[in-house]
Amino acid sequence: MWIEIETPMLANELKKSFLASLWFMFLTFPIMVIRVNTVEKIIQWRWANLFFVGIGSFILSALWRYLIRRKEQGIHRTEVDGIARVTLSQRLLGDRRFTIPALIITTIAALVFPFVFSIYQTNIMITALIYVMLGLGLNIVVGLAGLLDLGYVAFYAVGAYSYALLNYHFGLGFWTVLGIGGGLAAMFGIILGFPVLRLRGDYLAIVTLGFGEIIRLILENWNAFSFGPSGIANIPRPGLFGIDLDIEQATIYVYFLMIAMTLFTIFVVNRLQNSRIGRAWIALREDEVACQSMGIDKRKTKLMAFALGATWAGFAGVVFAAKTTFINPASFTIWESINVLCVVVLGGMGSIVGVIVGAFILILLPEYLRFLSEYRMLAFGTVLVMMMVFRPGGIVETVRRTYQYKETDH
Amino acid sequence: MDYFFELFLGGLTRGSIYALIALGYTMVYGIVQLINFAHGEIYMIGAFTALIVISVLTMLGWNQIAILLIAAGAAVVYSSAYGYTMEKIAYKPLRQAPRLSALISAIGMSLFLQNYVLLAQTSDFLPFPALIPDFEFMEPIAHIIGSPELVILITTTIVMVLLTFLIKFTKIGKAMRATAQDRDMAQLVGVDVNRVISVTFIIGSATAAIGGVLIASHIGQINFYIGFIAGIKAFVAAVLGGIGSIPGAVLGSLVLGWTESFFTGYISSDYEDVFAFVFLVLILIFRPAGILGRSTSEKV
Amino acid sequence: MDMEPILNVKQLTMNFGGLRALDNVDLDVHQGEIVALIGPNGAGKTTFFNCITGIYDPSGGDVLISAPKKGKTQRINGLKPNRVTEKGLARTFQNIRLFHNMTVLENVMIGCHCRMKAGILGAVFRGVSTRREEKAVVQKSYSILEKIGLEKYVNDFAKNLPYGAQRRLEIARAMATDPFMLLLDEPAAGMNPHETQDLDALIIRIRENEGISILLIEHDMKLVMSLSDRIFVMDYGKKIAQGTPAEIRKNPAVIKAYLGEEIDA
Amino acid sequence: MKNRLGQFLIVAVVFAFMAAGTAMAADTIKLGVAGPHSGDLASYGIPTIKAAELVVKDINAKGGVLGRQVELLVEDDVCKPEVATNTATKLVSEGVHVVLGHICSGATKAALGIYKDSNIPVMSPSATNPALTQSGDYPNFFRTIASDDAQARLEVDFALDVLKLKKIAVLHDKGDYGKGLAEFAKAFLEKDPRAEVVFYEGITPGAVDYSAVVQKIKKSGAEAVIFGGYHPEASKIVTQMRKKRMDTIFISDDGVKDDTFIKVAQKYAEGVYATGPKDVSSNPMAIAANEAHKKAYGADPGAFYLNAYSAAIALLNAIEQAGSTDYAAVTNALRTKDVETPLGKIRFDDRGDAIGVGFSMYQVKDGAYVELK
Repeated sequence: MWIEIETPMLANELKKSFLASLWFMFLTFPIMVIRVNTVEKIIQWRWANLFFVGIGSFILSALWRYLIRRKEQGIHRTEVDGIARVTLSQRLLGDRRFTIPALIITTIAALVFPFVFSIYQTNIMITALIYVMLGLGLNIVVGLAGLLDLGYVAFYAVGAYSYALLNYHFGLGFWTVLGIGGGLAAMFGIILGFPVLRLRGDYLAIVTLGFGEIIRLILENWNAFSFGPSGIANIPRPGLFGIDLDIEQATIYVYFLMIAMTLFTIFVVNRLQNSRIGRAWIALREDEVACQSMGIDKRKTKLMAFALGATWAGFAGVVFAAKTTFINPASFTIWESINVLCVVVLGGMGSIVGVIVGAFILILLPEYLRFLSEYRMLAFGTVLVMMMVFRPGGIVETVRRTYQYKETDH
Repeated sequence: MDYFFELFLGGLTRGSIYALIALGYTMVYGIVQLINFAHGEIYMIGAFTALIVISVLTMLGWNQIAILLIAAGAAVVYSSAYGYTMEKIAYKPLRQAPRLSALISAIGMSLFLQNYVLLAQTSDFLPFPALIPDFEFMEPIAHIIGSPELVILITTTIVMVLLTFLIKFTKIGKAMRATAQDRDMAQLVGVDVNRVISVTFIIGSATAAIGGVLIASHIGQINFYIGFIAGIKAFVAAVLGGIGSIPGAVLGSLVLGWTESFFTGYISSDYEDVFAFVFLVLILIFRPAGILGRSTSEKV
Repeated sequence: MDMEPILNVKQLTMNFGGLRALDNVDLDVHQGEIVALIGPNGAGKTTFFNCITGIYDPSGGDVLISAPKKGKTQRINGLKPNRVTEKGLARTFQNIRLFHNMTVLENVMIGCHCRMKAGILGAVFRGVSTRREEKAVVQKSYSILEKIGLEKYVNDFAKNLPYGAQRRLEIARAMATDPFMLLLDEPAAGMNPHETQDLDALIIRIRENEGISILLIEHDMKLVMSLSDRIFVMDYGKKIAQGTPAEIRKNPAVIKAYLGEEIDA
Repeated sequence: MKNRLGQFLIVAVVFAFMAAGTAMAADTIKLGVAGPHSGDLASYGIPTIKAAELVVKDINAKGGVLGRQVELLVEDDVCKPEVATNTATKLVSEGVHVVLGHICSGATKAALGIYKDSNIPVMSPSATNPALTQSGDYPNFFRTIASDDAQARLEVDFALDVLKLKKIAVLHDKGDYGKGLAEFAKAFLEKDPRAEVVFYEGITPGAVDYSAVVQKIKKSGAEAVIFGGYHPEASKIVTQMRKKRMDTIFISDDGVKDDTFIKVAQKYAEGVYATGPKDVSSNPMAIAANEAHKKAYGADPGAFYLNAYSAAIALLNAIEQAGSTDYAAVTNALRTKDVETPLGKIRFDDRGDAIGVGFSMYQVKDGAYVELK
């Protein structure tokens, strides 16, 4: 809808935009206009930038205020009506006329994808699917149980290194290690879970962040164990009954493997979410004290969330190692944890569809934003802020399940 | 014993460097309950602004001391302006939103600012001139503690005392404490919460800028990424001391500095950071709210 | 008739640092009773609840329970809240603590948690027994909502309920844990007279129909006097009186505590 | 629904043919260029693109290779292994014949498997990890830079033969490059009876100070420090050592042989030793290449520019010599035929290392690196 702006208001708007643009010109002046090179002792003046900043911020500030007003009006309307606003995404997801064709199209697209598009596209899609898995796993911890985990990448690393190392030392195959990797990650989840049982919110965040860093630093320093920063190369791709696959076939194989595993993840996570355990997680997120007083074992529930969340990262790690065929600690930095967290929050915490959408946007967008080249991360940061400001609940907000409670009419 | 003493001093310097950044971090957290992930970037912008001003003025052939003062002033003004603007854009619209959303917004801001400086300036390390001269009277002990270290120590102490004074005894400080306790209630009794939060960000950013200039001048080089690394360490230090507590931030920073220094000195620097994090976890197991943090058991 | 009290609190003491919030408080509740705990603000009533339900670990004294049908007396202080709930004591909260972003039905289903068995494998494979259990829990929760009169909200988010309904939902949630005794912390706070009346009837119904005994903290004296079989009065962490509503009404210590010293002077 | 599915399949098949068609119809020689072109390591990758552009422009102007024009396909890998595999598959699916890259060793290792399976020769101007050539895992890999162990060898020999040191501390930055180098240095020192390693540790890059480590070096009584890593850390350590009035000799690597190091450490940089590629400033081809860069881009070339320039020449020359883009023929030509490059006349050994490319020792004298003969 368009908001009517009257003439005195328009003048006011222009004035506000003008002031904003002046402010940003002041703000960006030293860094945008002057470029110093203290090595060569050169100073470059780029006055044109000041002009661009001025024009840009004038337009953006007007747009910004318009969007904020729209958002506030939306909230206001909800309050007046007293009815929770049903978002478009929720409506679509609840409508079978939409979901069934959408599912069919997605299935067909997924099936023909590797045959239609190049191996490069398929490879990116595999990465995106790995992130779907990671996102769904982290969603258990953050989205459902409400435990802010900034060290999720540790479990991913556990999975990846268990495949690389077990294969290197004992020649264990992909399928064997897939189970072991998931199990080991779950174990690490519990190891992390114990000391943080008592911690809340931001304390939890920093400890988990530390845990992630500890794992990475150990992998980096303990050469005898992990081959240190130079990493492990020549990790075999997953085998298919001993058939030798060339790179293209192997990629397609991994792609379908990943599709199957993603479906499996969605299936399991969905079931967990709508079970006794899933409800306990959500209750834990909503109110820890009340949750305990309703007879839920806080420790057990938290540990289960950490373990089950970590398991998926373990699986994803094994696939990652098998797909990349080379791993080193540089792939498991805190930015990776942040990336997965962004997948969850951007997509919509607690929502499976949201996480899937979030993963595709976050992984595919930068890949297809390659034309932006060096402006890529700048754009990414901007998108994160904008998303949160204008849609703090994420792209797809959760729909709570409704139960069939009337067996017989009463 | 000499060795111990030198490690002690090294840890003290390192700790007070962390403290200069952690102070602003903890202050913003205490009042807004937001992990301001981009605080490190404000520190970095302060350092860059100072470097730019210094380069320009040096080229114009100004007097050394005038340059120092103007550069520090510009860094403070610009960092505060960035902090203020950042709050208005990325955090204010999210006051009522889930806290995780605000955290993601902060991460987005951090990424944006890093890349903004990277693109507008350079990805390379730039030499940063030593602003603090080697004092005459420090000469006999210069091999143990240098003049820049001394200045950092003194500045950290002053900033800590000033912040404590500000929060405990001034009118705005009272408003800050009220806002920290209960934002809605503070608003009801006539505290201009928006203004209080803006002022908090401005002061927090100003301390980051002072830190940026001093530390950059001590280390001698900067690039766009220094803020992130320093920010994480300062965050750890603030949590260690009890996030939200001003003396806690300093104590946490010093403890972290000493921990790292002694661990490196007596064991190995290979696992320095691992140890720092393990130490943090241990402290938090026994004191879940940090060393000086009051564990606010929720009212049931 | 079982003569042993189902809840027997002896000399319960709780210290917070130097502050003694509870000082040798005794209290007992018998099967089928409605007992009220009253006292001025800050008397230590909620602390008393917290000590019984495991949220605090009391500094001294005993909390003994004897579930009506099992008959054995157990000491429960120091147990975690969830263990206390499993033993059959369920509570509500003074400051409403519902699971706001869950539906009304789910809130009640959470109450059933500790009476359910399904684990991870059950959740994933959703076998016959799990499905049967889920179905039973949904039915049970729905019937509790009907009893409390909240069935029209069943699929609404808890946070969207009117205030009075939220209070009642807390009671429904607590009932879902199959307690032999309910501890209600100011259930009528913030309710209008009409809602309070309904609450009065509801509490009576719970006792009559479900056989659940009630211990409640309440400031609404009209409600307390009409509902309670017995009343305990606390002030400054000490029990200052106990007796039937008629006795309490006349007790000088109680009058003093409520009206302050100046009346005497 | 069925009808629509049919339409979709038709479109899909058409697309597939088009994709295949474009790959076959081309008759240019495709030279892939991969490396970090964005992000914090971009400054290491971008000079390679410029080198490739200049070489290709030059060769195309002279009629191309085997009479075919050379086409550049430039892809970013941000130095991350997982991105590098995407980059590599993209280049492979676009049908590259040879690849110039990648820049970082980790990314190179991750990508090499993919090129190997597709029989594509790869030449890096900068990946110095020894395993790349020495493990024998990558027969398709070549490089125009000496490997880390050669550098470590030179550092150790210099310390022992020229400086005659007895007690040496080895330090690294825990990174792929620095730690790899330090490990070699340590191993070489331990094998030699003339000196002992009194200290071996890693420091955390980006830390605010290194006083504890410096203190520890002082306590260890080392006469010299061999440091594996980059200049930002090196300048901090050297400055801190000198401020503590330690005159411990500082020997480091190519990552420190950078003018920024001298600018940052200033007076404290004096006397520091660092290894770096042999000085080729008198080679006429190098002079021409640098001139071309200045003319085209108005600035001095960046990191690994000459290595990349030489690699591009070597790759295209090998195709010319082999008479086709056939994998066996091209790799054979690389190994057997000498080629004139800005780095001198080079050829590649069986493992893929360039013969005739090496390192020299430099020392900071009066604020500049000077090659020691």
